[in-house]
Amino acid sequence: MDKTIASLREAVSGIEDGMTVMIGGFGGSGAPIELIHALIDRFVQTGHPTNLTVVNNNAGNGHVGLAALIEQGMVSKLICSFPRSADPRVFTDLYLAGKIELELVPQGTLAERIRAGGAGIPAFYTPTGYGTDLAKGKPVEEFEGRPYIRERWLKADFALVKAHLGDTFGNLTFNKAARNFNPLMCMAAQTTIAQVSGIVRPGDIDPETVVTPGIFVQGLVEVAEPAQEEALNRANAVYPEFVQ
Amino acid sequence: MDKTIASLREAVSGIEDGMTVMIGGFGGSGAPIELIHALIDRFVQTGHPTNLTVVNNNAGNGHVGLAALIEQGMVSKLICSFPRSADPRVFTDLYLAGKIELELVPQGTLAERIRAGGAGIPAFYTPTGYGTDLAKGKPVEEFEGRPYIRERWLKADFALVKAHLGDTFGNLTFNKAARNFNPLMCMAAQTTIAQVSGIVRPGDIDPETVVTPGIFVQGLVEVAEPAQEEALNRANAVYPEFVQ
Amino acid sequence: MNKLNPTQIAWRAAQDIADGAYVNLGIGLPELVARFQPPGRQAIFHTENGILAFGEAPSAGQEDWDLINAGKKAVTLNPGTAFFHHADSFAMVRGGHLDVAILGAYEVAENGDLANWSTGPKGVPAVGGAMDLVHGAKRVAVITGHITKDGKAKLVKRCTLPLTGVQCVTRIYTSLALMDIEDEHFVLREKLSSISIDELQALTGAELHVVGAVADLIVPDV
Amino acid sequence: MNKLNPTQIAWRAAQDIADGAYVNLGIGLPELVARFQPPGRQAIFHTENGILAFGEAPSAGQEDWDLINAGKKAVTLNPGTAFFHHADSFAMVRGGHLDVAILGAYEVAENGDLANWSTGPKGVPAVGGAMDLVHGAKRVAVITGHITKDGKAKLVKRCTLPLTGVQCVTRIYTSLALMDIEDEHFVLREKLSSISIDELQALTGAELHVVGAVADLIVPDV
Repeated sequence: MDKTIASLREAVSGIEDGMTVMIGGFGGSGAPIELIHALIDRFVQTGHPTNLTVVNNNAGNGHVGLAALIEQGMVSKLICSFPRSADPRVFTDLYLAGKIELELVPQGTLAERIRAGGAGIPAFYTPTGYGTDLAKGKPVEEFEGRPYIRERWLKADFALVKAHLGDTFGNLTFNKAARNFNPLMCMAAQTTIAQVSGIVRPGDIDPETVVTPGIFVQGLVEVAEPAQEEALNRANAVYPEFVQ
Repeated sequence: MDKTIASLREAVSGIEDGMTVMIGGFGGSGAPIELIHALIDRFVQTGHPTNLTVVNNNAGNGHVGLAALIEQGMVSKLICSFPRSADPRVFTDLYLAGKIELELVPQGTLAERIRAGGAGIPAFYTPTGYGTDLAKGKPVEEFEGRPYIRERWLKADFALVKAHLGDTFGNLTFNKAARNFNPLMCMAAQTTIAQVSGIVRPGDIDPETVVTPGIFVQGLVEVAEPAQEEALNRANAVYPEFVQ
Repeated sequence: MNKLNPTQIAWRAAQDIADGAYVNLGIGLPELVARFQPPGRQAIFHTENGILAFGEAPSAGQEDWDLINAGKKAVTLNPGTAFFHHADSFAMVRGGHLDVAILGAYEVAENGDLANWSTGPKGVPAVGGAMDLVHGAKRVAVITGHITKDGKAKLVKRCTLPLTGVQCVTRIYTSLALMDIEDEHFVLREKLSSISIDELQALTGAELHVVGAVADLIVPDV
Repeated sequence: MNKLNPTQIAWRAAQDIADGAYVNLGIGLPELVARFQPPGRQAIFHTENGILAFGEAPSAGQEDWDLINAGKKAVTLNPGTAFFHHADSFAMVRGGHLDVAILGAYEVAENGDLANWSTGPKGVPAVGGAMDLVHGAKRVAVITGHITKDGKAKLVKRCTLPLTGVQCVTRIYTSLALMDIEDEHFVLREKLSSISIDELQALTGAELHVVGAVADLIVPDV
């Protein structure tokens, strides 16, 4: 059993029109830029996939990564907690023009809904959002004298995540705060593809330090020196690069 | 800030009559034997604490650890998934005599209820147990055509857990499968006391390998060479040792 | 009567496990399945208490009592092992991440109901992770003797013992036959050549359906 | 009018943080609180994106963009740091494990309602972790200018902007005063000596209650 995928292109080849795709990261930290760009490459060449529902904490920054995916018009709906960034123009313009749908979810509820999707919990109660506009239409129930709202699980067809090391069984480690939503999304998708800085043999990762056990990962692709969204944005990068 | 507690005796001094105490471990693996025995010592000397509700996966084995706590008559109710073991006589006899109450919970539901208690989720839905005797009286709801039952969080006044290393901030690592319920119970108790094989300085545990962040731990006590329940039982140990 | 021994039933069940499958084996008889992975296939075994990809039992005296399986027996590590806590372990179970769970049974009903945790109100009830597994794994199979020691049917129309789960079992490996559960019926797939369908039916508490060919259940001496 | 600058408001808020407290600081103005831990006290700072016990900003050019806070600013590591994923991070928040959350505000009502995430239906709404923090931390405090830039009250009878949480704020640090919320009232605890209670009341959108002594709000030049 070896979950290695030979190329980024192959890694994203199963994503079809209309699918729900979870994309890891918090801002640029832990964002799988190369997987996202591979998906854009496919779209530029084939016109697919499009009409995607994307789950991410944010809505992209600048003109690379998630912002570039949105800029291509591939995303019809975004489920996120914070669609603002240093340069959120791509999303903002489409949203204000009514060309992209937004489901705004409090950050902790977003994390918990994704975990619930991965853990087989179809619904749970949370105090978060009670009495606010974001609770509208959601069932309310009191437990021990305190009101809570009911939230539903969130699942996806694919998760694209960025990890640090992965062994061929799919066991993953992450780098510092680049962990964030990535391990949760690995749990909640039918198919999880992880880009990793290095693919190692089973046994090379200390079993005590595995953060995402391989059962949650279906494919691994090596990107030895991944780009950082912040660095790209500071260099005013745009993806795809404009080719004359 | 240093969460070190000087002695086992002091570590268990806050546990009062009638409290709910979560005790980590799965069988003997990860069971905080020395903390349990310190609690028994206090009971033998003072008659307290008693009338405890204990949450554990099992119901003890032989005459040490949890079994010894039950044998002393300190436990009025046990919440567990599997009250059987190689030598379950202590619990079995009391249960069949109607002297201890049992709340039987499927193992995954037990784990999830404890996590929910720690995570501020008062209730959640699970497929586990639907249509069985253990679902009696629990609300049923259908999601996407499938029936689920609603389960409530589980919280405790104290958690007694066994970890491997702990730094003085309370960050913990565990040894192999001795992890089991321990990290969850750390989250779900008002006060968590961890016995650890070694107390180290902040920074001595790689932040990537912390399993339980210190925010979930209120006190640490060092037990450099902890006993293993299985080894004690193979030696036919009884606690407290019979003193003439 | 000619019948398979428990190890042989386990061998047959092992033949249906695909390469790379994530598998949970119930305590006792199902644990034997791990011994018979077909050549060229590597299954990854999950244990409720927080290990993936554990290995065989250590030799006596080499036990590490922090490294045990759900049956509280000592195991060893294989390359690629991961440790995790109980909530993550049952996220794997409940969340549909296991490919197959193979469990023992007191009774299996033709509608897929399983009873394997309680023999009734007497004694001390204990459930463990069985109720989670039956509603979590993608495929729930049972391995069991075809009848009880005192000759009663274990494959029944409706379970009489307390249920572990409703409509959850899809395949049954017994000492005499292999059956699938489809549309709330036992569908006979394989049987020992030494027993006729009528004889098998007489030992089964609900109707055996035959859809297409019934293959011989052939198992080596193990 | 004599008033505290934002850094001074943050200084005052920092004085109420106990040794060993676990603290979440909102993006922007609240982040300044971390600079002013009183001598001999050590708070542990939590950031939603999965770090406990992080340290100050690195110098320019030394940023590690995998080591950022909830405001997406680069931070550094302190001894005793722990990393964790977002579900564990918000288990800390929602589960009541944080001792205090210090947040900014558009409006705070006398019943403790907070509005700090949306200025109305125009533009792009964004909520982040604020709604989780207000119902999770043991104590929720607000630091804010006492009035808006155009002179309107931020402390009001009822919030007019979309709520972040109901009845969640218990202490407010402003540029002019320190108030607790008790029994759905603003209770004045400290004020600048240069302003009278009547003057302060005129700048406040709901009644200021005085229960016992009102101390001078004394803050160093920071």
